Amino acid sequence: MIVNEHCSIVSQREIAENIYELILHGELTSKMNEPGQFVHVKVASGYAPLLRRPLSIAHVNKENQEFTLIYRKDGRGTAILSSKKTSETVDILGPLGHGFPIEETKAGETAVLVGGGIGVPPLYELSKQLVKKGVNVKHVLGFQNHAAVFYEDKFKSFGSTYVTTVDGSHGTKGFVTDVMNELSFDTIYSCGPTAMLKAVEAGYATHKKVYVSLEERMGCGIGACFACVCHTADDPFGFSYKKVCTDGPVFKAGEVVL
Amino acid sequence: MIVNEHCSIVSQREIAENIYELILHGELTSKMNEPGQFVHVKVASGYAPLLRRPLSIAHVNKENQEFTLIYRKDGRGTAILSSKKTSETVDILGPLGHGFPIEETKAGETAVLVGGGIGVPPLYELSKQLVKKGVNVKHVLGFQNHAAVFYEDKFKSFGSTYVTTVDGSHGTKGFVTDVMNELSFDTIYSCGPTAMLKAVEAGYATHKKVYVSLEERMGCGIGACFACVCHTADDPFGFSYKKVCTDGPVFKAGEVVL
Amino acid sequence: MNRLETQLPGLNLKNPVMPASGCFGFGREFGGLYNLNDLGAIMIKATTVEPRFGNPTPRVAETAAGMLNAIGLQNPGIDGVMNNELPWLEQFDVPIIANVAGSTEEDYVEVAKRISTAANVQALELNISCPNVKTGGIAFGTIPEVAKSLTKKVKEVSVVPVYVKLSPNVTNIVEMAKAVEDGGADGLTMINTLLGMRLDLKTAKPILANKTGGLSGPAIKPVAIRMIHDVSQQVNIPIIGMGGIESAEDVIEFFYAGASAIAVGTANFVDPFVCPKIIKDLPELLDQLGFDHISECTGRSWN
Amino acid sequence: MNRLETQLPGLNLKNPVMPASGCFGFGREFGGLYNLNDLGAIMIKATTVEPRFGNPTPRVAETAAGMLNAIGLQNPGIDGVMNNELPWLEQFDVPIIANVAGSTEEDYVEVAKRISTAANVQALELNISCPNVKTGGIAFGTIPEVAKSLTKKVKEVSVVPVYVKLSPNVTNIVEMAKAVEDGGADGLTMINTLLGMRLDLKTAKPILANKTGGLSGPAIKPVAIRMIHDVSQQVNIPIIGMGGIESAEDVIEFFYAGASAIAVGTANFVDPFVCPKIIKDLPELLDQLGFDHISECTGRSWN
Ligand SMILES: Cc1cc2nc3c(=O)[nH]c(=O)nc-3n(C[C@H](O)[C@H](O)[C@H](O)COP(=O)(O)OP(=O)(O)OC[C@H]3O[C@@H](n4cnc5c(N)ncnc54)[C@H](O)[C@@H]3O)c2cc1C
Ligand SMILES: Cc1cc2nc3c(=O)[nH]c(=O)nc-3n(C[C@H](O)[C@H](O)[C@H](O)COP(=O)(O)OP(=O)(O)OC[C@H]3O[C@@H](n4cnc5c(N)ncnc54)[C@H](O)[C@@H]3O)c2cc1C
Ligand SMILES: Cc1cc2nc3c(=O)[nH]c(=O)nc-3n(C[C@H](O)[C@H](O)[C@H](O)COP(=O)(O)O)c2cc1C
Ligand SMILES: Cc1cc2nc3c(=O)[nH]c(=O)nc-3n(C[C@H](O)[C@H](O)[C@H](O)COP(=O)(O)O)c2cc1C
Ligand code: FES
Ligand code: FES
Repeated sequence: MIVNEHCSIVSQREIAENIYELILHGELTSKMNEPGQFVHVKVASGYAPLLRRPLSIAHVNKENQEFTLIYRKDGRGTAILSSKKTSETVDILGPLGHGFPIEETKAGETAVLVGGGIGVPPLYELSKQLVKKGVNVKHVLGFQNHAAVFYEDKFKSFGSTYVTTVDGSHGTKGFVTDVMNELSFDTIYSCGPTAMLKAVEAGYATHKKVYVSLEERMGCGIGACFACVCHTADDPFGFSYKKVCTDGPVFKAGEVVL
Repeated sequence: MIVNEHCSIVSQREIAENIYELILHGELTSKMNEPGQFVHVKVASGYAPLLRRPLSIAHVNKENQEFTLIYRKDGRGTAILSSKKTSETVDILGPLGHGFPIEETKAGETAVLVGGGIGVPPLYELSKQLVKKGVNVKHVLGFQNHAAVFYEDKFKSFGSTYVTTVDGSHGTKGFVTDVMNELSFDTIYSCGPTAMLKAVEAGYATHKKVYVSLEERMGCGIGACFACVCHTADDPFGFSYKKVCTDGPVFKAGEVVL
Repeated sequence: MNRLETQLPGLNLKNPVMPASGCFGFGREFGGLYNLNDLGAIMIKATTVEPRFGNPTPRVAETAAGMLNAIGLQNPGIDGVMNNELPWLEQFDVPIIANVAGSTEEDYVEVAKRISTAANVQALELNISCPNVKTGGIAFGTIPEVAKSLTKKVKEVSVVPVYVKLSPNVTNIVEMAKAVEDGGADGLTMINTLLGMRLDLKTAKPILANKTGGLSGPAIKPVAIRMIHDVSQQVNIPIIGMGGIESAEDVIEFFYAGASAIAVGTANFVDPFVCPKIIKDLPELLDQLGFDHISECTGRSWN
Repeated sequence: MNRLETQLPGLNLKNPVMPASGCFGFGREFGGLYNLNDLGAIMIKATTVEPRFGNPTPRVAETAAGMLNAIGLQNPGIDGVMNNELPWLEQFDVPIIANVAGSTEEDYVEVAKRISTAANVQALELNISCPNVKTGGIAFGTIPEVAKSLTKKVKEVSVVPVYVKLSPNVTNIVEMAKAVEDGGADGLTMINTLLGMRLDLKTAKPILANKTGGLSGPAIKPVAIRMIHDVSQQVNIPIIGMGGIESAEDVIEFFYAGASAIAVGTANFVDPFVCPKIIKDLPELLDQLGFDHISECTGRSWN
């Protein structure tokens, strides 16, 4: 059930360079059941900007009716969002889309959660839910550089956590796939830039349980405008399609053309 | 000298039904020399709305660098302005235009200040300056009804003050011109709806010193766009014109076509 | 009395508010958000003979008070729409206006012929103005004689009234409107999107994969109002107005201009509950303005 | 090296940023706010043979991210401009582009002939696209042959290069551009305003006394970008771009589209200091984007 709610800001702070953690209070937390879902955010009333911004749900606390968004201050919309203060409200539509299938990893099995940059946030709620279920989690988190790293300790509290940076200023220098090759696991859950997802898909083409979360420019976010479609992998030039906003953003690797 | 300054809000309160008094702090007070001038207000950054709103300067306190705007919450722009809170800033361009000529009334002479609705605000600063100069002031202030009346006591502290309301719910029932007819004076300074200004002009056609302040939809507010022109009275269908924003908003009665 | 009830050729509407084509899919998504029976009608997504995937992504870009789209008529084709979408919509007591598109006259005729027989399709909307398809489309929407001929052909085969959707990207909108009226159109819908483009600051290339896209949203409202104002005085068929509507006030402005019903497009993306909200707000606004019935507003700017 | 220096027919510009015609009067007002020498050029208000008062007020109305204007070419006439305005502007080291308007070919020719001889007028801008004048104007801006013929006639008498200002209210902007290029235009300026209208909720009547007006501001930027993108690939004369520019980023987007210089209109009303601000911001933006000279940006979206 999708609802539209003006959620009040519990807190907002910069947790890494240009990366903001925004905690909101809203009744719609009761509907947030799948890690990897997102909300569609109207950062300001009126026309500047007009459209909503999709942001992943990074954490849900149903008891307090609080949920967390973590985003990079990038263009105009996120800049406006980052200037909002406690006591103001944010217009939220959600929860939207289908998240990561936690049922695909059994208690006692091992899942590796692979994130890149602003693809890291939804993995936090996912990790929490997997751990609760008894799954062993490992995290491989890629960032540009040390200043961009966030939530490392939080992830560590759930399981072993490997950080890579492009420039080597923190953790391992290189890409997430370099680290993944050293690990063993039953399931891969991944979210990040398309290039990263492609590398994960290519590197684990024969692996049965690989899930990737996609990004695409959106209009409606609810499946009505056909802005966010991608081809299905079995018909890459045909008519069949999936919508990132409603069929995704999480797909099984090999299901859609990245 | 016109400047553009982001002025911080000292206070804002509703002083009558839908009438707001907004006190701002800004260095541009040092340039506010003629009562009856206005400022051009950008009520919100961005596109909602795009254009500035002209509002008269109701009071200036140069020592504190504070000035007052009094406005009616009317359309979208003034509604947004009314929601602004202390500590926020307002983007002000000004001071603009030419105000009331206080030099036209000598110390010891009597001026009547005639205002209607949201035409009343600039008369407050005018009255203050006239009194300071030693002029006797009388005020005739017209409002829709009792709920719309503001600043009555403040005007009373400068001189005798007659309030009229259209429905008779406060003061005299009727129009400002009804009261004016009972008074004697040397100069008329007037600001309000066009219908009122026309009545004043018509009623005192032979009176030498009548000044009226006009309203017109504006683009630039600084004389560049030609949105706010009016015909001159001596050439009512010709090419000659005055701009309300720079030649006015105050004109000598009979100078322009109302 | 129902103050919003609206009669148009083929359409007996509870109220004159409907989602615009392409901004509501085939209704399923919004059906999960509110009761579709509340709507005056539904304009479904453009249907073509064959299924189409449409353009590559990105397909949308944002602009000041508006957006560009280049979806490219993605749809499951006439078979898919007839078999899977329209039957689902039959559960609702809401007239469907089927948006018909194609690359050739024959395409339009075939889709119109078949889709007009669907149980709940009570009117067609001829999309002669889609800016995002490379072949055909543009001539239909910009050359009066071509538009007239197409309208005629479609009228011959359609068993329901035909509305023609006009493109704003023309020098003389009145001439286009008169041509399709001459061709037998039962009504007009206007306006479709303005052709626009946005470039990426970093890459210097168009943000849309299709390069150009259709501009919609509040930004285009003054253009829509002007065109409806001009056209409504020159034709004798009703107009369903659209272009930037997001509130009951906007609806009244379109009626004043000359519309007899309206459609809401882009605003559905900003607030998916906007259509029922507008329908709820209208009676109170009519009270404020002193109208008994919304139809009294039509054409008030000029008559 | 001056990274902003720009050479165009007749124009040797310190930078490619200038106020657009009608949005800067004859410069006096802004001369009180900043040093006009900072500007690349100044496009002065439209000049006609006879003085004109223009349209009745209200002459402006606000729209989403834009505004409508119907000033109606108010100006003191060619004598007034030659005698009072241009001499005042001579104190600045800034080329003047004189905007020429009229109701007949003869009008245009007469103004062009005389004004092109003024000391500081280094180019003309033929305003064949003013939407707010009842007679004449519209045909010049919408019929290619008429525009071409007018351009030719004006070229014959003008002693400085002639830029033609295109109207966006046409089906085929490329055809118009090619026609005036054929007519001998030295450059194009585009776009002028889109025709629009706003109605008052209470009275139901148009807010503008003239009913319709020209839509300008950020709302029209995507239309301008699309047209400049299309035209710049089809003509061999430079384009001065305009339509919704309010920042250095916007300037670069117009250059990418195909412009070689730009003009700022409506934004001057929102922020009267916007032109010098943009000029100041441009070098840093060029650094960020990795360009040595702004001219490298021209046409990057398509070449
Ligand atoms: C399902 C999903 C989940 C996401 N989750 C997160 C998250 O948790 N944290 C985070 O920082 N970012 C996330 N993103 C990316 C985020 O939506 C964009 O960074 C954001 O929209 C940029 O907006 P802007 O106004 O700052 O940028 P602008 O460039 O000004 O945006 C202009 C337009 O482009 C769209 N856009 C720009 N970049 C992207 C992008 N990368 N993906 C989709 N649309 C884009 C905007 O939504 C807007 O419509 C997610 C994207 C998707 C699709
Ligand atoms: C010189 C001058 C001084 C003024 N001083 C005051 C004052 O001290 N207090 C006060 O309450 N009002 C004053 N006004 C009127 C005030 O400018 C309008 O009430 C205000 O612009 C309405 O804006 P809005 O967004 O609320 O209304 P909207 O109707 O949404 O405005 C739409 C557009 O119309 C313009 N507009 C609407 N009404 C008027 C109007 N009456 N005059 C000029 N433009 C208008 C707006 O500026 C805007 O561009 C003054 C007007 C002028 C010209
Ligand atoms: C994403 C999107 C898709 C559209 N698809 C169609 C379509 O398939 N057929 C059509 O006739 N119009 C289509 N339109 C145009 C709208 O129906 C409408 O005419 C236009 O958007 C103006 O209305 P608005 O400003 O309220 O959006 C589409 C518009 C958008 C934004
Ligand atoms: C108030 C106003 C007056 C204008 N007057 C003229 C004019 O006299 N001649 C002309 O060619 N264009 C005129 N224009 C059009 C502008 O020069 C410019 O082409 C248009 O506004 C688009 O640019 P903008 O969006 O930056 O305003 C006028 C525009 C405005 C807003
Ligand atoms: S964003 Fe509209 S369908 Fe996905
Ligand atoms: S408002 Fe622009 S000239 Fe007066």
